[in-house]
Amino acid sequence: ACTPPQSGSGDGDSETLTIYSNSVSDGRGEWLQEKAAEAGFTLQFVDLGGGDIQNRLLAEAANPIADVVFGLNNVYFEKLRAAEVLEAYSPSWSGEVDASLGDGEQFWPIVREPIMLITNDEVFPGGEGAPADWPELWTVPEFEGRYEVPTALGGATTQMVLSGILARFRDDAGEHGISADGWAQIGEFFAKGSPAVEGTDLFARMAEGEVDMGQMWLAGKFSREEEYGITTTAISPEIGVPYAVQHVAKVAGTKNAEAAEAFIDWFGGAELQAAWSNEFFTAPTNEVALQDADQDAVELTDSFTPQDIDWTFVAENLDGWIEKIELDVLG
Amino acid sequence: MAVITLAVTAWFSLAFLVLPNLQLLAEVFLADGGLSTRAWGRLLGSERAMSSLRNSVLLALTLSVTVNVVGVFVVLATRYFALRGRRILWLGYATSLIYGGIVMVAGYDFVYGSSGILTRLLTTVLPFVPEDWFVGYPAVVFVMTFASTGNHLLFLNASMARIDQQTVESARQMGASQWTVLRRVVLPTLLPTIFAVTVLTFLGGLGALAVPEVLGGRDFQTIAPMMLTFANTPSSRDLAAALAIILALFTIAMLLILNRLERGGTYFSVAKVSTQLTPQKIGNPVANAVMHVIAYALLVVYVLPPALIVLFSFTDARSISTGTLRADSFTLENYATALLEPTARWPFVVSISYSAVAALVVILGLLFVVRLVTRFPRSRMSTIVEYVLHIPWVMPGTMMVLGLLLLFSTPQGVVGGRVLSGTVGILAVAYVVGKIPFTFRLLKAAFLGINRNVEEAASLLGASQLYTFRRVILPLVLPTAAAITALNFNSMLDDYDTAVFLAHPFYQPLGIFIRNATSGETNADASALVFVYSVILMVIATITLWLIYGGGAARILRLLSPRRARRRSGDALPLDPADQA
Amino acid sequence: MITFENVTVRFGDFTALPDLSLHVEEGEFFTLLGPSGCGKSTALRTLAGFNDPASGRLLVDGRDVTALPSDRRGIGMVFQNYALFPSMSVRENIAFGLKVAKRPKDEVHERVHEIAEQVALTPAQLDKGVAELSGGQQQRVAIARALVLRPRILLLDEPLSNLDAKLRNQLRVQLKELQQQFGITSIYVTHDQDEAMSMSDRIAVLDHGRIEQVGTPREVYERSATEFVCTFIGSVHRLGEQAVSRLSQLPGSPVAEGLRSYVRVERLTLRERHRPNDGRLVVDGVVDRADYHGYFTQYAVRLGDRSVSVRVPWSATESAFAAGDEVAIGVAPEDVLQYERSGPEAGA
Amino acid sequence: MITFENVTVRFGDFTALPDLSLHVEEGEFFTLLGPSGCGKSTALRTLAGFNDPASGRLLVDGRDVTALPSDRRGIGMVFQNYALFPSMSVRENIAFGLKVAKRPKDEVHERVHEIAEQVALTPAQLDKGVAELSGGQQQRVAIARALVLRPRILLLDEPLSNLDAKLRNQLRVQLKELQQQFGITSIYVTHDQDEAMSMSDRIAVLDHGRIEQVGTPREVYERSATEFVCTFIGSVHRLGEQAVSRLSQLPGSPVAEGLRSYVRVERLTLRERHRPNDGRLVVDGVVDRADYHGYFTQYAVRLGDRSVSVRVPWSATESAFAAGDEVAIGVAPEDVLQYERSGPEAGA
Ligand SMILES: Nc1ncnc2c1ncn2[C@@H]1O[C@H](COP(=O)(O)OP(=O)(O)OP(=O)(O)O)[C@@H](O)[C@H]1O
Ligand SMILES: Nc1ncnc2c1ncn2[C@@H]1O[C@H](COP(=O)(O)OP(=O)(O)OP(=O)(O)O)[C@@H](O)[C@H]1O
Ligand SMILES: [Mg+2]
Ligand SMILES: [Mg+2]
Repeated sequence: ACTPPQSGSGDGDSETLTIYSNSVSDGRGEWLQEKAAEAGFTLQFVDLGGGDIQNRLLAEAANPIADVVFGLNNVYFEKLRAAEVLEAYSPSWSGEVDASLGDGEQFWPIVREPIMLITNDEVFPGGEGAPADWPELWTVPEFEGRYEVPTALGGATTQMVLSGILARFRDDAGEHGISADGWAQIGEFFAKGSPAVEGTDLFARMAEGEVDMGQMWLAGKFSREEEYGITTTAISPEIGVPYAVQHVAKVAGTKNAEAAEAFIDWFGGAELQAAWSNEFFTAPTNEVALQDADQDAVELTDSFTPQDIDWTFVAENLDGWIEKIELDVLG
Repeated sequence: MAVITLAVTAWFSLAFLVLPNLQLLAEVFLADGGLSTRAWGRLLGSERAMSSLRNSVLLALTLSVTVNVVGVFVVLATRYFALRGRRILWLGYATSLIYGGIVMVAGYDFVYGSSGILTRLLTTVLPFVPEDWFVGYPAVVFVMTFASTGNHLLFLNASMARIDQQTVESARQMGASQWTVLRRVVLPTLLPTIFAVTVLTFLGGLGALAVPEVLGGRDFQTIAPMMLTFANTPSSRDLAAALAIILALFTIAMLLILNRLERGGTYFSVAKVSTQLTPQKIGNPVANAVMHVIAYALLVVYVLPPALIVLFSFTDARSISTGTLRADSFTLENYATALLEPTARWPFVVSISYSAVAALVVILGLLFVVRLVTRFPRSRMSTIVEYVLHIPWVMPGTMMVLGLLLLFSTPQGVVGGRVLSGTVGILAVAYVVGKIPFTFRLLKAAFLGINRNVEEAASLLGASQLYTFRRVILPLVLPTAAAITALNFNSMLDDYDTAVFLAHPFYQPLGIFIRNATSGETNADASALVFVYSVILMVIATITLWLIYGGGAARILRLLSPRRARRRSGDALPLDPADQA
Repeated sequence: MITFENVTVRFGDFTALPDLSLHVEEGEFFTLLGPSGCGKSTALRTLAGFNDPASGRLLVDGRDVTALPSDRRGIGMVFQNYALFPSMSVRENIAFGLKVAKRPKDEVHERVHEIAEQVALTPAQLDKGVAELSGGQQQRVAIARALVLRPRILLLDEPLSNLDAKLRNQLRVQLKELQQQFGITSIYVTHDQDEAMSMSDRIAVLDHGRIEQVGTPREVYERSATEFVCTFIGSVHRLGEQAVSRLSQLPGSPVAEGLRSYVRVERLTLRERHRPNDGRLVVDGVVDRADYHGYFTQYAVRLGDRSVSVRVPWSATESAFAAGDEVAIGVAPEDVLQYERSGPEAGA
Repeated sequence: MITFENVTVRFGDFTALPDLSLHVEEGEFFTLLGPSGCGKSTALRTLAGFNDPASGRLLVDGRDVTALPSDRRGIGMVFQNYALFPSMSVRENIAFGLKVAKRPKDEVHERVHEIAEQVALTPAQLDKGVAELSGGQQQRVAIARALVLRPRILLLDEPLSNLDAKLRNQLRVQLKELQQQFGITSIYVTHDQDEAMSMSDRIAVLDHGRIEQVGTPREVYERSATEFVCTFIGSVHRLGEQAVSRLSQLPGSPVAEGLRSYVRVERLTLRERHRPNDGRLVVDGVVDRADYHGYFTQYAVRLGDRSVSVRVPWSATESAFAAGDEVAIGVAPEDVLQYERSGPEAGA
């Protein structure tokens, strides 16, 4: 057991692609490796959270280790792009996706997923009496203390939720591009919520009756409902919900540029994306793949309206928002 | 040898302690060509930051007291006094050494939390007690106190073994009560070790993350989570650095005070030949009974949480989160998932290798450095070395690591013009760096307990520095060195924060693997898996401790080399009370 | 006052004291004398309560203290390895017992200074750490620490072994004075015969944990009960069979034949040859070497193939000899000590 | 062979050795004698390389070793506090140096046993831990550990202080033999005059880190260069002005008036009154106390309001006195030692 299970012959192996991703857990990595092997790629994943991948890529800029990165959302990719970590590449399937989801140059969309507010059906049967949109949480007195608010702001889901709320109060003259009212609102959001408990899942708390609602992403909702034996309903606000769109990109300075490009072409292609969707309940962005994709996943994903968010604006300001929330809002 | 040690220390410190941090600090503070002072204003203006900071300092100070009280008691119960069942007590108290973090909090939650055993008991007997009574400052202090006494158990025990029995006897015989002997004769001799563990405790309090996060409630949040967020947010790193500098000031103040107190004292036995301390009988029957009662009450406090963790690791996520057990709660599925996963073995191999290598390198290297520093305690060189080696304690881990990564992703003259990031070695370097202060501090305490004459005698007999060191000094500091190695090894096994940035793609350690399997962002709720991995880590940690304290290593060594088979009372690690039985 | 009643002390399978019985009177200055490793320290430590006897009882004032913890036996002790408290200054070491006894500050201060002066420690030394003292100074701290408490019973384990003759004499006198002044019952361990002789009321000679003789210094020296005692204390010369036989034939001689016979070297006389013999056995010899010892000279005298050492005190009336001088050694029959052939071979 | 050249050693502001100069010849047995705390150990430790001199040089064989690390000075040492390795058995302690020198196993074994026998350690004791030994046994381990290496230079810091007279004599002889046999240059620290007198080729008397006199034992004893040496070595009696004046008037007397004058106590004669005076000064007195010391008796004799102690060796021809006896003390003028009033007050 003294050689790594997936390595070829070690460092700089031209056959092996090093891929940074936050979406290869839950068996996705193994599945992909297998498929890739059939297609002639040897893959090695570095499986980290979105923020960690971003930080690692930034720090390694001078001597990149990764060849390809995928799975992060717009915000991260915007920041990576700004730091000139990525390299432009137009995949063979670039015409099959809505290029505006990405930047149309360096990173390209593969999967999209809504980030939602879910409510416990036991408390709000069939959504009865549940809030219709996020602001009701802190404006309607009955909900005070009944919804979970995040305490650690590093998570991708949390950042999407915050972006979804704050983006409504864009004011280029305001602090970090947000109006004073926006800051007051977000303050209320945190003040009236029930802080998340580290190590205890939202669903565990809902099962216990400690809270009745909180943030969740699509796939997470279904696996947890099963685990805790409770059913939930996702709110579908008029303004829409933030979509986390996962992208793929080639890392600037990769030593395996050719293989990386070939991989991206294969990975984002209709065939694999459809298979991925069927396997992992996702909605691909590749329009060609949609037909063969898991229709439930696509349908559910499409049942929400995408919130209109300027992701470049978010990427520019998100760090400032988090800093301000940490310092001045939480407490 | 001194010269070589000094040269290596200087090079290593420059390359891996000073430059990376300078690089990072420059990056964060010299943002726009000038020195940025933005961070200070932001922090001072933030009520939350200030109150968190206050809480952290308060916690650190409180723990410095409470942990010493409990820790000293624990050591007395297992090593100093002849209590019944000292071995059991030791094993029970030692459980705090094999687990930590969020799982430990969960363990305490099973006892004291809103649906915990004790809470249910309390609320039945005293209905007015609220379910969530176990929250805030007292709860945090309580849990962290018991969690932090492991250092006492190992290191104070080791120094206790070097006290000259006859000094205790002579004090007794001058009419001093057991209590007076303890307070006036025994404890003062242990001061370097007490100081060292106090520094550890203090830092542990300053950097407390999981416990206050979960148990602190709204009123008692500490600074560490905020620092972590800032350190991970590129544009806010100046805040993290500023906070680090503030904490560093507290730490340096603490170190200065303790170093001052420590200097000039004599902590080795001045007896011609000192006799080893044997456990003292407690004369007063009432005191004896009280001592036993407290000792065993503490045993329950110590053992219940980990016991419940083991128990709950065989249940599903729901039982864990609600703290309730039903007949159908039990499952082996989690273990199956954790152990049968085909790729699961490799991270264990990687982690154990990294931990072992780093633990050995750091202890071996620092043995030389500490010897140098304690040989020339008043030289300027020693002072500088000492403070430089403490850098990793005052920089937040993430920043340290990022500094390394940033610096070494371009060719650096200081390492022969090589690029280190992306190599297998850099993670090992980071591990070594991270363990330096802890190792340094405790080793220093151990060295202060050695009478210089012994070393002199060896050198006159022709022994080289190295030989003297190996055959004379080492056996004397071995108990401490072994304890440090064990703790270092165990603490690196599940490291995530360092590995996340530095791990080579092919050699990713366990921490990353566990985090991936169990993080809140995976689709399935994996809190049950967290328990399973914790239990597996507890098993590894226990094996490590057994190797070192239970005589396991000695047994294995004996098999390997019969020449060393005979163990003298002196080389035996006197930490395990069974040795004295 | 102090009684050892069949006390047995073991370390593992090694029996350090097999069945020791001993009685020390109130106010007595009692000395344990014996070869290194014979169990002197063990006996003291057992009395002080640091070794548990495997069997037997210890009585103090008729009270059984065998099970009493050491701090309640009211015994002071000076340890052979000093057992100073390393983390305390000299002053704190000495004041320790007084502070424990909660004496007022002024008194503590005064008594510490008083005793320090008596053991010749300067005020400057009082504030040093004990590791900064010389060996002899450390020993004096150990003495001061025990004496300052004026215990009723004082155990001293070679308290003067690291001191120079002058200080040693001075402290001997002081110890003895204190002992008499306060009526302290003392048990003293020393390897120094002189000390034992001059200070003790009685001496117990130990060998391998067993008592060979208990008696006054004079008894022990002049009427050594066993061959061991005779050869251990002072220097003796073993007489050959021929010499014994000739001595037994002198008029009025108490010397018997067939026993092991010794004479103390200082009782041997060294004269020029052909002087009158005063009723002694006289043997001719030649001086081999003369070792100057200040107030006496030790001569090695060759008698045929044997060498005998003779200690001649300085005396104005007798002349000194040099190597090569022809001399006569004389032995008076009443100076001969005789023993059954019981013990193992013991040379002079 | 060994030279201290203006060596100064300080501990903080305390100067333990101010400007020490000393020369020891090859093969010499050189003794440092002086009161406790005078700097004897400091001098040895400095030579061994454990104290850095603030100024001055140390030469061995003409080579400057001041900056040489101690393991390369080729010096053996017996430490005053033994400095045994606590984690090793007795055997390992003794074998340490041989193992360092990578001697073959058999040789190590043999030499350890040989030296152990010489210092009277049994094979059973060899396998004990050092803390399990008696004080004297520990000291013997320390001696064995240094001797087993047969160093060219050997420093001995009170190596026999914890041993009984018999063993002490035996080891003295062995030390001296080894020293002569292998031509080991030795510097010996002892507080025992006898030892110093009988073993040394030369003695240096130290006080407060300064050398008072260097000379052969006889020179130091009989022609003490300073008042300090005179009073430190042996026991002296200080003569009153009246006595000195009377002594100076005796026919042919070398005694001068106006100087501090001493006489060694053993040179005082104690007689019944009214016996002829042999050209001595005779003073009448009464015996106060007689302390029996075996081969001599120490008398405290009252002369008016002063008390004088007189040491009378055992002698068959002179009778013993008891307390209350009327006696006469005699002083011969040639036994008087005289000094300028230079040093501080030093009583007899
Ligand atoms: N480490 C030290 N720090 C300060 N002072 C010291 C130190 N070591 C020794 N001294 C002082 O230096 C003086 C000389 O000490 P040294 O040990 O040489 O005496 P010594 O002649 O060997 O006496 P002894 O016969 O009592 O052993 C003493 O007054 C002692 O207090
Ligand atoms: N802790 C121990 N374990 C084993 N044996 C011991 C222990 N302590 C003493 N002994 C042995 O018991 C015997 C008596 O020791 P003790 O210390 O009483 O001798 P002592 O008469 O004081 O000798 P010394 O004059 O050398 O100090 C010695 O042979 C010693 O080796
Ligand atoms: Mg002893
Ligand atoms: Mg000394």
